[in-house]
Amino acid sequence: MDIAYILLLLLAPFAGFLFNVFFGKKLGHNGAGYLATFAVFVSFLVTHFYFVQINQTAQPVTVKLFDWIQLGKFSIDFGIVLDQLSLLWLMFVTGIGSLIHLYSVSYMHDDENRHKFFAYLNLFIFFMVTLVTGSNLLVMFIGWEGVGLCSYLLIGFWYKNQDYNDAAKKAFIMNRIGDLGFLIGIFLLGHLFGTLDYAALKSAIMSGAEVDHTMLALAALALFIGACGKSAQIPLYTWLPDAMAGPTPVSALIHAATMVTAGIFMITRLNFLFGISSADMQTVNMVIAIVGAFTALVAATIGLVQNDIKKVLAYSTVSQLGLMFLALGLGAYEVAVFHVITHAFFKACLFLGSGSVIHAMHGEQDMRNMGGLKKWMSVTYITFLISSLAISGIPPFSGFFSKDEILMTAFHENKALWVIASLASIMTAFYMFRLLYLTFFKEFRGTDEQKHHLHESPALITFPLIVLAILATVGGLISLPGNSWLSHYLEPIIAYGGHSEHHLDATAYMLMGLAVVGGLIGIGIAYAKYLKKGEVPPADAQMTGFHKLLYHKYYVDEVYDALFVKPINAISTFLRDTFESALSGLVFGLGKATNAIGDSGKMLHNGSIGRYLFAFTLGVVAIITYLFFNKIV
Amino acid sequence: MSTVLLIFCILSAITLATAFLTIFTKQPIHSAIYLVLCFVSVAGHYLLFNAQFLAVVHIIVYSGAIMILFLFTVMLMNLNKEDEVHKPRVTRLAAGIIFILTSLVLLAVFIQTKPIVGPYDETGVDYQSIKVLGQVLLNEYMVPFEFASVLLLVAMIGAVLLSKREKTEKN
Amino acid sequence: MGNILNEIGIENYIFLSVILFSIGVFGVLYRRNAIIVFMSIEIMLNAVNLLFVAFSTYHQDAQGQVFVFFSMAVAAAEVAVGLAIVVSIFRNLGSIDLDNLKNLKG
Amino acid sequence: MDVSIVLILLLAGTLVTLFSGKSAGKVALAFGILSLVASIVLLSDYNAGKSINVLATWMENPQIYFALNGDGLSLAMLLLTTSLLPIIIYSTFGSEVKNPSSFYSLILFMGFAMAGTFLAADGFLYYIFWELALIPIYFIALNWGNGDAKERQKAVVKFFIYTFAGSLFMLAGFAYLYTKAGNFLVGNLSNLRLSDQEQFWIFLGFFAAYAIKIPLIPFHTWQAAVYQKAPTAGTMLLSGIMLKMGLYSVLRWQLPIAPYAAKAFMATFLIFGIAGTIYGSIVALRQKDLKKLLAYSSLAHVGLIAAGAYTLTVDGVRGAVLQMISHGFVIVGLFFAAEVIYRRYQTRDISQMGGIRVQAPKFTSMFLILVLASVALPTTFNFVGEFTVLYALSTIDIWFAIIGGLTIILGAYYMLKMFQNVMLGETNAKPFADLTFQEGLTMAVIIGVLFFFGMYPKPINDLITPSIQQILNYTLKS
Repeated sequence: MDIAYILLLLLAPFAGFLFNVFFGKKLGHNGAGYLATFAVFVSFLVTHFYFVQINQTAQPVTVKLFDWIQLGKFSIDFGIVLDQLSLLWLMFVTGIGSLIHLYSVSYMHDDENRHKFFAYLNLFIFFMVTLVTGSNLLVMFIGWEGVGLCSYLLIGFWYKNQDYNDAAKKAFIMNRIGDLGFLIGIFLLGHLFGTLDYAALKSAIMSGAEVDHTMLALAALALFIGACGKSAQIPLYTWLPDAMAGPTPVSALIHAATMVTAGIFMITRLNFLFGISSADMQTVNMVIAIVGAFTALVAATIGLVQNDIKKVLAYSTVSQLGLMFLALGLGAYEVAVFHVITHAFFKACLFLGSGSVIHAMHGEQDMRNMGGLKKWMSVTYITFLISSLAISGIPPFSGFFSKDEILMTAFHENKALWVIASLASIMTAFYMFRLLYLTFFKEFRGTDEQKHHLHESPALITFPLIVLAILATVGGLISLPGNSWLSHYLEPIIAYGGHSEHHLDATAYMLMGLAVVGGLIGIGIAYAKYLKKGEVPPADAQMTGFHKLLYHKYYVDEVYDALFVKPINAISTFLRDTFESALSGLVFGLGKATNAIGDSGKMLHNGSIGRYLFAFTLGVVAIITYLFFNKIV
Repeated sequence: MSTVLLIFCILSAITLATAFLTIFTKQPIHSAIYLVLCFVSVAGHYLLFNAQFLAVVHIIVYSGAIMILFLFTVMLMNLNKEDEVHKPRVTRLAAGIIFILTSLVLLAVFIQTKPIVGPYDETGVDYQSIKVLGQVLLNEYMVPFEFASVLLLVAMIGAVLLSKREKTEKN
Repeated sequence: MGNILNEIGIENYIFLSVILFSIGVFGVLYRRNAIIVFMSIEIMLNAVNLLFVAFSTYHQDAQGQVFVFFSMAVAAAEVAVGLAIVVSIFRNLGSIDLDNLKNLKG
Repeated sequence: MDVSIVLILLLAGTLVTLFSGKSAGKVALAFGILSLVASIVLLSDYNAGKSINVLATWMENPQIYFALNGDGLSLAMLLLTTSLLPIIIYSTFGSEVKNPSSFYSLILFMGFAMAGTFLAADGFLYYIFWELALIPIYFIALNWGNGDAKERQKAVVKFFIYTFAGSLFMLAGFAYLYTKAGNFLVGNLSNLRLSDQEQFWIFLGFFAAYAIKIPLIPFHTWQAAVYQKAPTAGTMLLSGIMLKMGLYSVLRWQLPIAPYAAKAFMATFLIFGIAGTIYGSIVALRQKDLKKLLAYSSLAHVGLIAAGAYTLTVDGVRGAVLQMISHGFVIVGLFFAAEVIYRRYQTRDISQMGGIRVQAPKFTSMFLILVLASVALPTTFNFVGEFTVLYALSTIDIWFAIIGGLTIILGAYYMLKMFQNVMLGETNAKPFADLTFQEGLTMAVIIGVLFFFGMYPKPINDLITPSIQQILNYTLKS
C-alpha cells in the first residue's frame, strides 16, 4: 500500500510534466496550469497523509523500489524514505509549490509557452521530491542535479534573450561545481563505509567503527562544497542573483523557498556525520559557520544598494541562507530547519509580491521607476509589509523567532559570528524597508502609460499572497522559545541529542531585545532616508566610491571572469589554434620525415636498368657468399 | 692427354671465345652469329656426354628457333650499325670487377661444397637414351610436361599480343 | 661406353660453366643493347644447362637432362615474349638502349 | 545457434545490399534489424547457459583457429553494434545518398568487421577483423564525405595510415606471442608467463594500436578532421562503435596478456586518460564547427573511459563498459542532431545557427535531452557509467576522481554553451522545419535507451560483470 501512495507522491508531478509536455498545448488556455497545480496538490495531499501519520506513530516509512547501480563493494537501490525530516520538507515543498503553481496560472497567462512552463515546474517538484525522499545519497543526487536542470530550464525560460540564457548556464555550471564536491563526498563515504544509505551510514558512524576521521572530515567538507553550490554560499553564490532572470514564480519557488534549501537539507540529513566530535570535523563545522556568516554579511551589504526589486530579494535570500549555514555550522540543525521553513513562507510571499508588482508595472523591475503603489495594490502592499516585518525580525512575526534562535546560538558559541550575523540582520531590515518605501510609498515615478495601467492583481495572484502572509505571521508558532514543537518533532533525526534548548533567562530576553532593536534601527534608517527625505537612489552613472563597489557586487563576477572563465577560454583558443596544429604537425611530421627519406632513396631508384642490374648481381653475390661462407668465417 | 680431353679443351675454348665475342662485337648481327657458334659448341659438349637427343634438341631449339628469332628481331629493327655508345668507363670497369667476383665466388662455392673422391659411378645402366628419357618425361614429369606446353602457348599468345601494333597509334 | 667424366673430370665442367655463366653476367652489365643483354642471358642459361647435364652424367640419372628440356622450353618462351617486348619498346621509343629506359623511376 | 550467425547475417546483408539497387537502404535496415534480433536470441541462449562459442581450425600451420567467443563482455559490445547499426542506417533515410547500394553495403560490412572484432577469440582472426573495419570507413569517408574533396582525401588518408601504422605494432606483438604460445587463442595467450620485460614491450605495442584507435591524447590528431569530413553516418560508425573497438581491446587483449605491465604503469595510463578528458573538454570549448566540437567531447569521454579501464578494478572496468555503451548511443544521437541541422541549414558552423528553438520545439527538447545525457545527468545511462568510473578512480586516489570529475563541470560548460549558441536566442531568419517522423523516431529510440538503462542498468551489469571478473582474475593473478 505504501508503495502505491509513495509512487503517487513521486509520480503525480512527473505525470503532470509528461502530460503537459505532450498535450499541454491542447488543454485550452489555462488547462496546463490547472493540471500542473492539481498534480502538485495530489503530492501535497499524500504528504499530508503521511505527515499526520508520522506525527502519531513516529515511524519512518522506507520503500525500496528497485536496484539501481551496483558497485564492487555495495549496491545502490532506488529507495524512498519518508521520515520526519523529509516529510517536513515535503510539506512546504508541495504546499508552497501548489500555491506558486496556482499563482503562475494567472502570472503566466499570456505567455505562449505556458504549458512548458508548467511542465518544467512539475518536473522541478518531481526532482525536489526525489531529492528529499531519497533513501540514499545517490538518489538525493538525482534530485540534486534534477532541480539544477529545472532551474536551468526555468531561468532560461525566455530563451530569446541570450543574457537570460547566460544566467541559466551560469547557474547550471556553478551548481555543477558544487555537484562535483557532492560526488567526491559520496565517493569518500562510499569508500569508507561501503554504503550510501542514510540509515546504514548512520548506524556505521554511530557504532563508532574505526574509520579515518580525517577522511571523514574531508568527505564532510566536500559535501559542504556541494551544499555551497546549491544553496548559494561564498564562493559559489553569484549565480543566484543572476537567476532572477527567470519568471518571478520561479524565483519564488526555486530560488527562494525550495531548491536553495537543499544544501541545508542535505547537511541536516547527514547531521550524524557533521556532528561527529573530532577535531577535524570541528574545523569543518567552523568553516561552515564562517562561510555562512560571511555570506550573510556580504550579501546583505550588496543588497543595501541594489535597485532591481528582484535583485534585492535575491541577495536577501543569499544572506538568509548564510544565516542558516551559520546555524548548521554551530550544530543547531533544528534551528536552521526552523529558519528554512519561516524563510520559505516570507520569502515566497515577498517574491510573489514583487511578481505582482512587476506584473502591474508590465515587466518593470527598477525601483527607481516605482513608488506609491500602495494606492493601487493594497493586498500586495499589506502582504508585502507583513513579510518584510517577518524577515526583519520584528515580533510576533515568524522571522523573529527563527532568526532570534540563530543569533542566540551564535551568541552562545562564538561572539564574533554573533556580531556579524547581527549586522547582517540589521542590514536586512534596512534594505527590506528601503525596498518597501521605494516601491509602495511616495509618488509614482514611472511613465504615464505605466501609471494608466496600474491595477491590483487578480485573485489567483493575491490568494497565494494572503495564504503565505498568514503563514509568515504565524509560522513562528511551530518553534516557540522554550517550548519547541519542531525540536521535539525532529528529535529522531538529530543524532547527537540535538542542540540544547536555550533557557529563557535574562540573557535570552536581552538578546531578543537587542535583535528587535537592531531590526527597528534598520527600519528607522530606511524610514529617515527614503520616506522622510524622500531620497531616490541615483542613476547608475552617478554612483561613486563604496556605493559603486557595492552596487557592482564587489566586482566578484568580474573577478571570477578574469580568474577562471577568461583563462580557460584563452587556453582553449591557444590549444585549438596553436597546440593542436603543432601536435598534428609533430605526428604527421613523422610522415614527412618518411617522405624525405623516401625522396633521398629515390636517388637510388633513378630508373636506370643498368644500375639495377649491378645492384642485383652484387646482391646475389652477397647472398651466396653469406649462405656458403658464414659458417667458415 | 686423351683424345676426349683434347676435344673437350677445344670445345671449351670455342665456347668461351664465342661467348666473349658475342658480348664484345659491336654489330648485333655478328653477336648473333657468334652466339650460334657458342650454342653449337655447347651441343658438342652434350654429344661428348653421349646425350645425342639432348644435343639435337638443343641445336633445334637454340640455334634454330631462338637464334632465328634474334636475327629476325635484329633485322626488323635495322640495328646492324655500330651506333651503340659505350657505357661509361667506370661502369665497364665495374662490370669487369663483378665478372671476376662472380667467377671467384662461384668457384669457391663449388670447391667448398663437396670434394670429389674416388672414381666416378659407372653403373652401365642406360639412363640417357631417347627411350629412357621419354619414359621419365612422360611418367614422372607428365604434369610439368603438359604445363610446358601450356607455357609455350601462353608465351606465343603473349608475344603476338605484345608485338601487335596498338590501335591507339593509328588515331 | 665408359663414363666420360673419368677422362675429363667434373671439375673441368664446373670451371667451364662458371666462367660461361660469369661471361653472361658480364655481358648483361657491360652492354646497353637490349638484344645483346638477352643473348647474355641465354649464355647464362646454357651454362646452367651444361652443368645439369654434367651432373646428370655424374649421378647417372636422367632427371638432370629432363630438367634441361624444361629449361629449354622456358628459355624459348622467355625469348619469344622478351623479344616481343623489345620490339614494342623499339616501336615506342625508337631505341633499345637500356640506359634510355628510365620509366621505372618512381 | 552460435555467434557466427550474426557475422553471417551481416556479411550476407553486405552482399544482398550491394545488388539491391535503389531499395538498398531498406534491405540494409532489414538485415541490421535481423542481426539485432539474432544477437538478442544469442543473449537469451547465453543467459540460459547454452554455449554459443565457435572453435574451428582455420589453418594448420601457422596454427590459426576460427574462434569466436560470446561471453558477457563480447555480447554487450555485439549488442551495442547491432543495435546502433539499424539506428545509423535508419538515420540516413532522411537525406539523399548517392549510390546507395554500395553505401549501405559498406555500412553493413563495417558492422560485420566490428562485430567480428568484438567476438574474435583468436588473435589472428581478431587482427584481421580489426583491420577489415578500416576499409569500409575509408571508402565511406572518402566517397560520401563533405567538404573539399582534396582536403577530405588528405584527412582520410592520414587517418587510415595513422591507425594502420599503430596496428602494425600490435601485429608485431601478436607475432611475438605466437612464437611463445604456438597459437593465437586468447586463453592461451593470457596464460603465458611472460617476463616483465616482454610484457612491457607487448603492452606498449598494443598500446600504440589502441591509443590511436581510441584515441588517447596525444594520438588524437586524426580524429576531429575525419569526424568533420566524414558523412554523418560514417562519423556515427566511427564514434559510436569503432572507437569502442580500441577500448574493448584494452580489456580483452591488453590487460590479460600483459598484467604486470598494466599494473606497473597503471598510474601513467590513468594520467593519460584523465589528461585526455580535461584536454578534450577544454579544446571543445572554443570549437566553431559543430561536428568538431562533438569530436572533442568524444575525446574527453573516451579519456575517462580509458582511465576507468586502466584502474584494473571491477568498478572501473564495469563503469568503462557501461560508459562505452552509453556513449555509443549518446554520441550517435548528437551527431544525428548535427545532421538534422545540416539538412536544413547546409552548414555546421555554429556561428551561423541560433534561434532554432522557436521554430522547432520538438527538436530542441530532444537535442537538449541528448546534451544533458552527454553531460551525465543522473537518470541517464551516461551517469551510471561516469559515476562508476569516477568512483573507481576515487578508490585509487581521490585526486584522480577530483581532476577527472572536472569533466562534469567543463562538459556542462561546453555543451550548454554549444546548445545556447545553436538553439537559443532570437528567432533565426532562416526557416527551420521541425523534426520529421523519421528523425523523431531515430532520436526517440536513442533517448528511450538512454533513460531506460539510466534507471535500470542491472541487465547490462549482470551481463558484463562475470566476464569482467574473469578478465581481472587473469590480470591480477600474478
